[in-house]
Amino acid sequence: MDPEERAFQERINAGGKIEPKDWMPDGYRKNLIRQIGQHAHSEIVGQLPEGNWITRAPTLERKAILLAKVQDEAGHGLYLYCAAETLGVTRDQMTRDLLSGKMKYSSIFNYPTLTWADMGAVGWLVDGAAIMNQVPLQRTSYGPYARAMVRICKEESFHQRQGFDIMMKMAKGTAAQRKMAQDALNRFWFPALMMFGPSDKDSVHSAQSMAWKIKMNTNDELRQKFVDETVPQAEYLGLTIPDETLKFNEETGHYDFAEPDWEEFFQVLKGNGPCNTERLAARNKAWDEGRWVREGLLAHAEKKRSRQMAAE
Amino acid sequence: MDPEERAFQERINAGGKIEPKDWMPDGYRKNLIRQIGQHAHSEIVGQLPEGNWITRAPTLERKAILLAKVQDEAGHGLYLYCAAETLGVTRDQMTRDLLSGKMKYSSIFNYPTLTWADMGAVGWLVDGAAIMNQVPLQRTSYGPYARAMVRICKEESFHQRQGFDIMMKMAKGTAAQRKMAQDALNRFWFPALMMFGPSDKDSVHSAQSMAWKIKMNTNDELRQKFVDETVPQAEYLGLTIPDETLKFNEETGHYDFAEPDWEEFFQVLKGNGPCNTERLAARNKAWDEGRWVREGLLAHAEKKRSRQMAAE
Amino acid sequence: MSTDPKFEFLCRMGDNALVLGHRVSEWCGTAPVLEEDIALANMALDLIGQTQLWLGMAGEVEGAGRDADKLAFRRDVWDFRNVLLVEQPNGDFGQTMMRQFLFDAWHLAQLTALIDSSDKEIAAIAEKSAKEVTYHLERSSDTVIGLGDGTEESHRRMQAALDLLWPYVGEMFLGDDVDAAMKDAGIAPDPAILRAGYDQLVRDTLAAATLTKPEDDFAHRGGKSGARHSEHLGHMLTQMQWLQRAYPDATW
Amino acid sequence: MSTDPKFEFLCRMGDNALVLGHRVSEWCGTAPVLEEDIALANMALDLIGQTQLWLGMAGEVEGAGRDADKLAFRRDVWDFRNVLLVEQPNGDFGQTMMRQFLFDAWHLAQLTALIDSSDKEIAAIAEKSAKEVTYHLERSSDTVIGLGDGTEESHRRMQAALDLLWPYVGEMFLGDDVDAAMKDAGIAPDPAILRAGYDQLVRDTLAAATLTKPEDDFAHRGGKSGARHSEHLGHMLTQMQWLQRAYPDATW
Repeated sequence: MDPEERAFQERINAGGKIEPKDWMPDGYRKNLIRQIGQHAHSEIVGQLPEGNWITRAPTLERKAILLAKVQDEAGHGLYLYCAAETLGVTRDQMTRDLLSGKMKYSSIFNYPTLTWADMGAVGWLVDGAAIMNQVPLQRTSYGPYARAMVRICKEESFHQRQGFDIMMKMAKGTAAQRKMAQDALNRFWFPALMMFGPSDKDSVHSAQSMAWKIKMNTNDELRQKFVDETVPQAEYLGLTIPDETLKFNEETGHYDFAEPDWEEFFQVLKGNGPCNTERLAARNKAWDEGRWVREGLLAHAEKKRSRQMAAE
Repeated sequence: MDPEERAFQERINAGGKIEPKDWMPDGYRKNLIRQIGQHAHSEIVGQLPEGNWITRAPTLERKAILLAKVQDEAGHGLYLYCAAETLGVTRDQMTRDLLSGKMKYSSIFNYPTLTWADMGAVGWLVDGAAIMNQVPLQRTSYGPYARAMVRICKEESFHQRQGFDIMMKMAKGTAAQRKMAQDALNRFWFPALMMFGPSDKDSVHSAQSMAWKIKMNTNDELRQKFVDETVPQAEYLGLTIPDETLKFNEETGHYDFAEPDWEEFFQVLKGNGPCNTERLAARNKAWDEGRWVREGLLAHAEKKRSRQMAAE
Repeated sequence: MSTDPKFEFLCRMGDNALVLGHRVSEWCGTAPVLEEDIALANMALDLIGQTQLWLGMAGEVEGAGRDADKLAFRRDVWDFRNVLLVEQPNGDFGQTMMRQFLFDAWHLAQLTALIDSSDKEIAAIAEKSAKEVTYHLERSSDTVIGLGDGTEESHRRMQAALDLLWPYVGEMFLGDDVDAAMKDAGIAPDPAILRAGYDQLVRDTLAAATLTKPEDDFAHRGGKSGARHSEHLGHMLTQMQWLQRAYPDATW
Repeated sequence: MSTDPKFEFLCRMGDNALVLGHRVSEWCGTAPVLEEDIALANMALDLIGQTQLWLGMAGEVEGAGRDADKLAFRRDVWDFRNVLLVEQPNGDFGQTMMRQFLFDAWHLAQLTALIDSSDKEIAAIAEKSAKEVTYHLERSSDTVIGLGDGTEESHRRMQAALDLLWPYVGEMFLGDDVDAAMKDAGIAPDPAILRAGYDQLVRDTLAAATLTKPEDDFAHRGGKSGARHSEHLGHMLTQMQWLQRAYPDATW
């Protein structure tokens, strides 16, 4: 390790923040761009499964809450793109990489939302899992990223409560609503567990990322924490987690649970999730059909500028 | 009148049929192309307001009946285009004239279908009015047209009965269904009366067309006949015709009734009906988006032909 | 008139907000740029909030136990009282923004007049809403100008949107018995008096946008009276009302 | 298995016909040529008729008083048992015809096998349906060939349709407990045994169409078990079931 690198690492070890103008190793920059960009893309693509139910929301209040939530996600996307831009990449470039399939987004959004209870399950489980990942990132070493995460986490935990509230209404509702709630839990449980990524022993970037504090906990730690927090919530709702092996382990003080189907996880990563094709197609369509708008507004701004210059 | 024309008119007067290869006056040909083409276009555009409810039909049987009806309309369009083609115009040319707005279709199809009861009202009133117009045309002087009308009339009267059957189910149904039925009658009554065209004194082509037997009755005669037949049917259904002046006239033996709003009629003709823009847009979209299909199938047919020739 | 004119009037205000809010919310996640996604959601949220106020008050005036949700999710097309303009489909982004501008310009004038309503509750709703709609109009007119005076393509699309939607403008200014009753009670203005100011604003905006107002002022009608909506509204309701219709006994 | 496998099986046959018939009927009045409008309507009509037979029988087997209409119009997504392929959106005409071909080829093989079913009623429905589907397959394969081997554009579009839909083919051949029970009872074939003939037919047709079968045979699943449909089905139901949901007490 050369002296520059050593100083960098020591600063991180001491709990200092790295800021955009500071020197940083190429790998740190690249990894952060990948990680923040992927997170930003997840917020953007994540609008789609919930957007799918906005026009079918059952009450005006539920529609407003859901719409505000999806709007927050767009806002999170915006903060995160800004954070990534401080690392020398443009939002346009990242968007192109998303649309071409070169950059990824969280696989969870390749699962479909099929009933209103899914709006509850997404909030409760998906946002819940996201928060597990994100709360420690408020202490991440890169300043702009850490600050974006502070804002995001505040809103996400609000979303999670809203999701749980939907689940509660469903679980305590009519027989059909209870059935919907259970069905949603059945479909989202394992995909939510997958959100923490494969077991650490199979994870590529982990060790270096943890040293750099752009990853704060191992995947397995976070997954266990999520299970431990979620199981009692499911019990409270009167819903059954679709895992017959699930059991509290008195010795460890944690729940033992079944691993998700990692073969499915890798298929989804490869593009074979239930909705990969549709999600990317939807984003591409929005982008392509919006081109004339972006070009039109740009042309107008330029005309305006040159008219002003001519007048001066 | 020159001798050829005189002989032509005498043949018509004697009840003879004119066939495609017979001599005919230019005006006769032109008028027929206009009339048959317009009728064909009406069948085609007429698919749209009913097509609007196929995906919302309330039972499997109702869906099948409605779909079969719309399919019949496409079939009628086909017969009529064929009849018009015997006069030396192509279907493609007529289609282009429809799509550019040069040729007309029946104004009734510029009214929207807003509830399931409209499927009843369209069958009962619109097909009912169409039959009034078409039954006499089975005796029209132009052979191919007369023969097309024979086939069409048989199916149309079947459609009318189906429409009446829907109205009956609605009128004898729940309070909401009765309300729908009455609302449909309210919206379709005057537009149906308009289907016979303005009063004969204001009609341009009438006298010559009647002499040529391509028009068999005056507009007012047919309208009166329609009212006389329809009023008792409405009474049978327990529905109220939206005309406070409607009254049986003991002296004439006919119903007296209010004229439709001819200002509205001319606005619809001009393109200002509730759905003119949408109907033409829908037809243009279907035609434009179908271009690659037509071209593809044509190219394949040519490839096949040349492969066969090469093989011979 | 079969029903209370005040109830009718409140439904008109509420249904305009409900239907346009729904249309705008259909854009969710598919706007041309992220900032527009956020702005469209904001507008939809404002309109949903206004819906709750207007229809909530309508339900109280009616006194038949229907709240805003019941009115929004359990009426069929013929009971809707929104103008035809707001139920027209989104089309492309330009068509959506043109519809928004043509409505906002009327909406703000109407709300501004309603601030002086003899009915204090209506005046209060109008005051709150007018603040939001001031911002809507600012955005929609800016966008109409930006895209009208943008590229050749954006200009062409905006002119097409204007030509398509102009026949739906007139309905907002046509008065009927309900409007007469509202005017007599000092509750709402005669719709016709809003026209001159509207025309002026539209003229200025279209001039800046280099767009040409269609010559024909023919006006479709049938939305605000409920006599004849377009075919689009029914399709919107199949989505909007689905859950309430499928599970009438549930609470959400 | 929570329900009677025969009921499940009949729902699968019926829901395939119901959902595909609905999709095809969405084309009404908007096909590329008049003759196609008529042909598509014919196909939809056949499928609706088959739906009535399969779901009618399902209702009888269930014995809970549900007839074909109740099953079609009053179940929510999770109770539907059609394969994912048939609920995919129409896309362009090429995508519609590719979906049709990929389904028809399986459908005819399945129906042909069902003619030998130990259940006489199923055999009778299959025999009637097989005649109709023979004609469907003839048309859809001709169209796939004609458009695949047509212009450059039509070839490109058909290849894109094939690439898009191929991942939905596998599900038709995946067996489960329901299929095993049907096979044991001599009611229906093991789905897997239909694959070889299907692949042969598809290979020949795609060759004539100058199209290339995707290499990856990955198969989406979740439709025929009902475990996870696509998002499209729910949207279809909002339209399909609207009237029955909005007016549950009416007869039509």
